[in-house]
Amino acid sequence: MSLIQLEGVSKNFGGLRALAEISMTVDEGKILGIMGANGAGKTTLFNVIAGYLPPTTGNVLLEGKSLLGLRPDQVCRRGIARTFQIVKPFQNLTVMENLLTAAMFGSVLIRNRQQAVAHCQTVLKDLGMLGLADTPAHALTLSKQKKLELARAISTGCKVVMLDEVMAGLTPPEVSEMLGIIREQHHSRKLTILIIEHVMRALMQLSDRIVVLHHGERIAMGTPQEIADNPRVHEVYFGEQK
Amino acid sequence: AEKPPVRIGFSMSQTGPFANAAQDQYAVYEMWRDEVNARGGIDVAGEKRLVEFVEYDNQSRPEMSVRIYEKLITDDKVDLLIAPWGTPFQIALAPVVEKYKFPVVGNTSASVMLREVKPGYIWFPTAAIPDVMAVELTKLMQQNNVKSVAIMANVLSLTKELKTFIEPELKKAGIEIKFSTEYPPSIKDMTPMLAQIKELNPDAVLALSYPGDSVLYGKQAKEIGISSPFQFVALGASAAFYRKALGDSANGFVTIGHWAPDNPEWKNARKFYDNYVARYNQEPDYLNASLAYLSLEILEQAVAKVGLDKEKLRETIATDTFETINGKVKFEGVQNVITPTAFLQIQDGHLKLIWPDSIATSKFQPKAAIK
Amino acid sequence: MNVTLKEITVFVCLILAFAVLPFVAQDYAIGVGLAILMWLALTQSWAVLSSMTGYISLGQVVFYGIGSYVVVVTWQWMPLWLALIMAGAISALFALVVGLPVMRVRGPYFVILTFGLAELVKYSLMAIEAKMGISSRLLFGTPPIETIYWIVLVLAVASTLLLETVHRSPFGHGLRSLRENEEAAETLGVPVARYKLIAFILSAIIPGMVGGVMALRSSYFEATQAFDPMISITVIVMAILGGGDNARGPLFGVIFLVILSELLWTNAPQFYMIILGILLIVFVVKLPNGLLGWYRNYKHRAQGEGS
Amino acid sequence: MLSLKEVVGGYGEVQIIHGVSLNVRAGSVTALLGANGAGKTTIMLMLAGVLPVTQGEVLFDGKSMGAQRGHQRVNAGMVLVPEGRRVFPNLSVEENLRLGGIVPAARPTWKQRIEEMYELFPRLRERRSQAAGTLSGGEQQMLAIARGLMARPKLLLLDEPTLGLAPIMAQLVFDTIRSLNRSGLSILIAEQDTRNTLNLADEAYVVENGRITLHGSSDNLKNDPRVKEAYLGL
Amino acid sequence: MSFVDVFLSQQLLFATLVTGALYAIIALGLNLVYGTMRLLNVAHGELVMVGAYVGYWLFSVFGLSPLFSTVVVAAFSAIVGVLLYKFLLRDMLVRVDRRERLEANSLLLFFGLSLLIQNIVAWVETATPRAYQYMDHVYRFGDLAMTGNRIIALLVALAICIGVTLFLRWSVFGLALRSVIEQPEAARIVGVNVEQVHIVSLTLGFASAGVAGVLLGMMEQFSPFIGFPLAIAAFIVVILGGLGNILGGFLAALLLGAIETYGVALTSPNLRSVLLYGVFVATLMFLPQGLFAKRVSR
Ligand SMILES: Nc1ncnc2c1ncn2[C@@H]1O[C@H](COP(=O)(O)OP(=O)(O)OP(=O)(O)O)[C@@H](O)[C@H]1O
Ligand SMILES: Nc1ncnc2c1ncn2[C@@H]1O[C@H](COP(=O)(O)OP(=O)(O)OP(=O)(O)O)[C@@H](O)[C@H]1O
Ligand SMILES: CC(C)C[C@H](N)C(=O)O
Ligand SMILES: [Mg+2]
Ligand SMILES: [Mg+2]
Repeated sequence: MSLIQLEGVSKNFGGLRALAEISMTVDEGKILGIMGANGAGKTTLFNVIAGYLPPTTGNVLLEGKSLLGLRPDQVCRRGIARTFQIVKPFQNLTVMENLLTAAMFGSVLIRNRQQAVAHCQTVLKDLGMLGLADTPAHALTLSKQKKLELARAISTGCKVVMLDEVMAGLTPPEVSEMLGIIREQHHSRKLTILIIEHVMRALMQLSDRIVVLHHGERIAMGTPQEIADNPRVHEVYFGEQK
Repeated sequence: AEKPPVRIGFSMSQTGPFANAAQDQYAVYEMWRDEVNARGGIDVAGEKRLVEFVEYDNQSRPEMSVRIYEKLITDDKVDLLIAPWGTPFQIALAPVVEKYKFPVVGNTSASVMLREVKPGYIWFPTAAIPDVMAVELTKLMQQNNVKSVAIMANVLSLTKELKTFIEPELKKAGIEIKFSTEYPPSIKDMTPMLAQIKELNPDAVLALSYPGDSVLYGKQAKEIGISSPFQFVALGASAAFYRKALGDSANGFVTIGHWAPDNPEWKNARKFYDNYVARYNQEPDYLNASLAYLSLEILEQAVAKVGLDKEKLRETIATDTFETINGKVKFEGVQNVITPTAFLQIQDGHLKLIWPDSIATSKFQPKAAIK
Repeated sequence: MNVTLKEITVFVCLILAFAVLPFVAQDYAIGVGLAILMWLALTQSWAVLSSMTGYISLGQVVFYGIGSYVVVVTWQWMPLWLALIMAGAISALFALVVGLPVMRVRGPYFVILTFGLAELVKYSLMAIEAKMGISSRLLFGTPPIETIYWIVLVLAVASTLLLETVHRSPFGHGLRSLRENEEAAETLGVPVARYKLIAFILSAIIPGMVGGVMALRSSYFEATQAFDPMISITVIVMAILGGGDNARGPLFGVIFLVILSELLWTNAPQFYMIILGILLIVFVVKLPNGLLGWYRNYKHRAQGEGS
Repeated sequence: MLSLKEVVGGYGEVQIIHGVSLNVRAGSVTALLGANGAGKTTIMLMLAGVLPVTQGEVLFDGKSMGAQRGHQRVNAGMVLVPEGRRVFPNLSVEENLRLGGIVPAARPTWKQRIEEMYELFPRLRERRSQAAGTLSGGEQQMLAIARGLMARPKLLLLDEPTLGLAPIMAQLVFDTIRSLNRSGLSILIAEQDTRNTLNLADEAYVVENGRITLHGSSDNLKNDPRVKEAYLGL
Repeated sequence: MSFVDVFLSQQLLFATLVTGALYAIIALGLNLVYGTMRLLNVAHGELVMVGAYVGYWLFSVFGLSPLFSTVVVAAFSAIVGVLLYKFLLRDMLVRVDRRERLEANSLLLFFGLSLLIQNIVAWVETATPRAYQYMDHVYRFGDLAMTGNRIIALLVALAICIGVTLFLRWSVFGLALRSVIEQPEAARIVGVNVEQVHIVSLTLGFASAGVAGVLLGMMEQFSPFIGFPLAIAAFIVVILGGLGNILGGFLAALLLGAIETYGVALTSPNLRSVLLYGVFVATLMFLPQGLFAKRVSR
């Protein structure tokens, strides 16, 4: 059975249609890449799934059960975590404290502080951030803050994680490192991943399947190879340059 | 060797919302101290000793005032206490002086609640208790052909009580109540009330107001053009600033007060008045200032007789009759049973006692309509 | 994060010091002690909501006032202990009823809303009382200051423990997260609306009871006193003076301000407000991070030099 | 055009930049390369007057910028497009643009300038009265660049201008930078898309741990093995 | 009075306008300080109070018209604002490590300042209430009666409100101000002179508070302790109209003026404060950003 199912999801902002009748499914343990031009509706899609915005029409299901009407914290408890494209760290808390929130309130729900700290330490270690545990979040560079977003999302103990441009602003070697991390987490934690990226190399290498949005509509869906060969995608996304 | 000065303690609303009202009383306290010291000091059972104040600001908060008196008694160990300003403060003081058996003569408080205070160590010389005032005021109006009234009352204790007691009196006297309402102390604009009163055109308007809103009433009644011949404002109009704030339009207002300087039978009344004017360059408040001064006179006379012993002082204050600027004063229970309840009117910029006839210095004059 | 032995010792010593005070001092000193304990109970409770969540309430007095009313109205016919429990319960109930819509409002809007709410309750009660012909009340047979002192001591200790417990619990961690960023906290599973409501209710109970006992301090009662907005402001000023979000900040702030103003009004009665005003301004300039911030800095430096 | 001499600075007591010297020649594109946390953004913020320069000297057009505050630097022609966009979230797109041109030097040509920006990024015209905070990430990035151009700068400081832009938009931004440069604008750019950046730049500096560790023409750097490994991922 | 009478009464309309205009101008000053810089100026009422006293002194000692005093008071308040900024506020506003506690520290600072001002005035002038008569001739037009000073206060307050609104709408300053409200750091980056914006709004805010004080003193009695309720009224207006939204503030002030007259005329004066605070609380519960919040389209 597919883990996540979208049925005709639309979202309007006033007169603007940011999502138009999006239907799709994501199978358990798969990585779905999402691409599309700026303003195509990618982040909006995450917002709808996460319970952040109510869809104008349509339904979102997790394991066959509707998520409609759930608040973001309830969605998170069901096992869907996310990162924010425009980062929202807890500025005055340390990196560890940032993660503790996730561990104490996310779907793992570890209420014992010692255990929660241990849980977060493994996450930090996996992401190579152990050294930053006691740094306050506001002292991190933007790209470190993005990594913090990722660590925080994983720390909730989620089944599904939605990553919104976590690789933006990384140098190519850093992208490679991040790819390794995500793959590793994907395997070790059996995560289902939805990932938005403009870094094509990353998306092509990671995704099992890719869906392409354009002006809120789904214009293509398929394996990375199929998407790479799709002329429509070329036209709206890459421009003349290949 | 020189005897140490007599230390007299009190708390005063020097800051906060009541500070403006408490100033007259405070001015009298200071004047009295200087007068006494100029005479060589206070007579303590035959021995003259200088007077020294120990005073603290209560920030207009009664519970702060309670703490201050506890400190004055137990920490500063003062010889005598005098009263803070106002009903809330003096009532709150009662249990403290009861506990320490320390007599205090109250002054600027007025409320029927005072009678519920357990008699013992505190007394209230005021003659402006609302239930009696209600009766007297009704008589005064009847005598001056008032057939209909409009009442607007501040919900603070004194004026609220006055309203409660006067309404049945008016009905008994056959005076029609055309309009009756209450308003909160925070009032900023009386136009809605006054517009209605103007339309009803009653013979009398009773503005049962506190000092702040008394000025507001005066200004807005003039603007809207209230032309009732009998207009009463409860508190504040007995103070000098009221006439300063309103000028000619203050003339004709009737107000609460049972003292005036020109009654020849009140021995030191004129002297008190003159000294006050000389010192402060303005008239004393005929209500609060005179009450404050007479409470000091009572204390002074009692101390002259029995000295500083608390029990003897209590005994003396509770049983003796005192000669004051407001005539004779004698307490039964907590109350002064001699001074009559009375009213003042502003006439040509001066305050005149117009009721009761026994002490009146002038006759009621209808308030002139404003051009 | 764990409670150290030193902290417990200091805390117990402090309680003992306050506990012996009534036996060794006269009324004035007991009054000062009572003032410290009362403000401590109010400020620690305030911190449970405001320091933890960043929702600065300027209406803490509303609970104090409601509690006062409950005790005053039931004074003649209900035993004090029961009245106090009712005072706490009714304050909490009030918080529960208005909590959801109130806690939706954020930032400066919340600050002024809470102020307005307290005033609204005050004036509504006054209007109702005026309708019933009451404007103030006399209370007969109020308990001696020592009794009041003991009750407030218990409340002050309780509120300190409450704040510390919240501070160390997962609940407190959730509150701190939502203070930093409500949206992010929510996506990480913190039930933001519910937590804010619970914090609001927790911050209401003890002030309700404090208001209840303190109403008995004076035999004269009226609504304007029980709902005096200066109480709310004083609480905030003390918390800011202290700084931080654990129980130590208010403790510093309260003791500092009470003793300072006590020294000032007894020694310079004419000018103490002016001096206090100047000192507050100097304080902001010199110690912008509160007493706790200054203390930490000081300790930090001392350690730095030592090593 | 711009030269930094042994510049030192950071956040409060934390020193991040430990003596950086670099030059941007008039009419050139100069690139700052470096890993995460190297200090590129810190340098940019110091140039814009947001962070203080505690030691060393910044010369712009031959004048020392030490005492010049942020707005004076903008007025003199040095404008930053900050990392993380920093748009005014509750103001409309158009108001954001007008603010970009608020310095006296740019004010007379406001209207015309806004039209030019709309030509450059038609998406912004479509969203002109939308609150900037509700734009998509990429749209906000376009707005930040357009806002920076509004002031008619002589020197544009770009901190990761293509972050979060789709390839087609990123290409547009690079093209735009190139044509702006052709028409005389000097540019200092920090960017992670090292390949495209080096193709565009005349000169480049590599920053590591708050120090310059490598400097040269971009053609040279493209072939430098250290750069290849660390920043091109080859 | 019947329902219809109430609404037709010119007297009530006039009262609404005067009350509303006074609220508007008092709140205007606070909005420029709190709305734009988040300085929790709890001493705002004291500035108004000082304005009233200065007007009184100039009138009773030198016989100067309060209208002239408004200019003196405005200049004086503005200078105080600049000094305050230079010596106390700039650090709080500009230093990054201080901004975090800006609201807390400014509350403490202004609270200290309000104690200071109140008590210095009380010390110099005593707490005795003051009032004076200026232009208190009553003009009658049919059923409508107005004292000269209330007409003048209305006109001056209106002129200032309109002037400031136009200034903020049509000058660059208005836009710069909004950018500083939103994100001071980004404002600096685009070239806004942030300190200048701070100083201008602070001086404008202080000056209008002073002028409001002179107008108030012309009409009502005052004492050193009237400040707090005035500050509260101003906070209510500012929040109701939306923080930093000057025009919204004026409309909110008028609304409160209307409640205070029409609301009271239709119910009971005893309900005045219940109505005022009731409307305020209810509004915020439904519209958490005030009456005129910009609603982001959803
Ligand atoms: N609250 C809102 N009100 C109005 N329009 C909105 C709102 N939120 C998003 N939009 C619009 O919806 C469109 C889709 O936005 P979304 O953030 O989903 O884009 P995106 O695909 O994530 O783009 P990017 O790659 O640039 O991040 C954009 O054009 C944006 O301007
Ligand atoms: N507010 C702050 N307080 C303290 N240190 C900070 C702060 N902001 C950044 N830093 C530190 O400054 C150093 C340099 O950061 P900077 O943002 O300049 O790097 P960068 O080269 O721009 O990196 P990136 O490519 O990730 O944007 C980092 O080590 C970071 O941790
Ligand atoms: C003026 C006094 C006779 C009344 C007193 N001030 C009171 O508050 O009630
Ligand atoms: Mg996006
Ligand atoms: Mg950077």
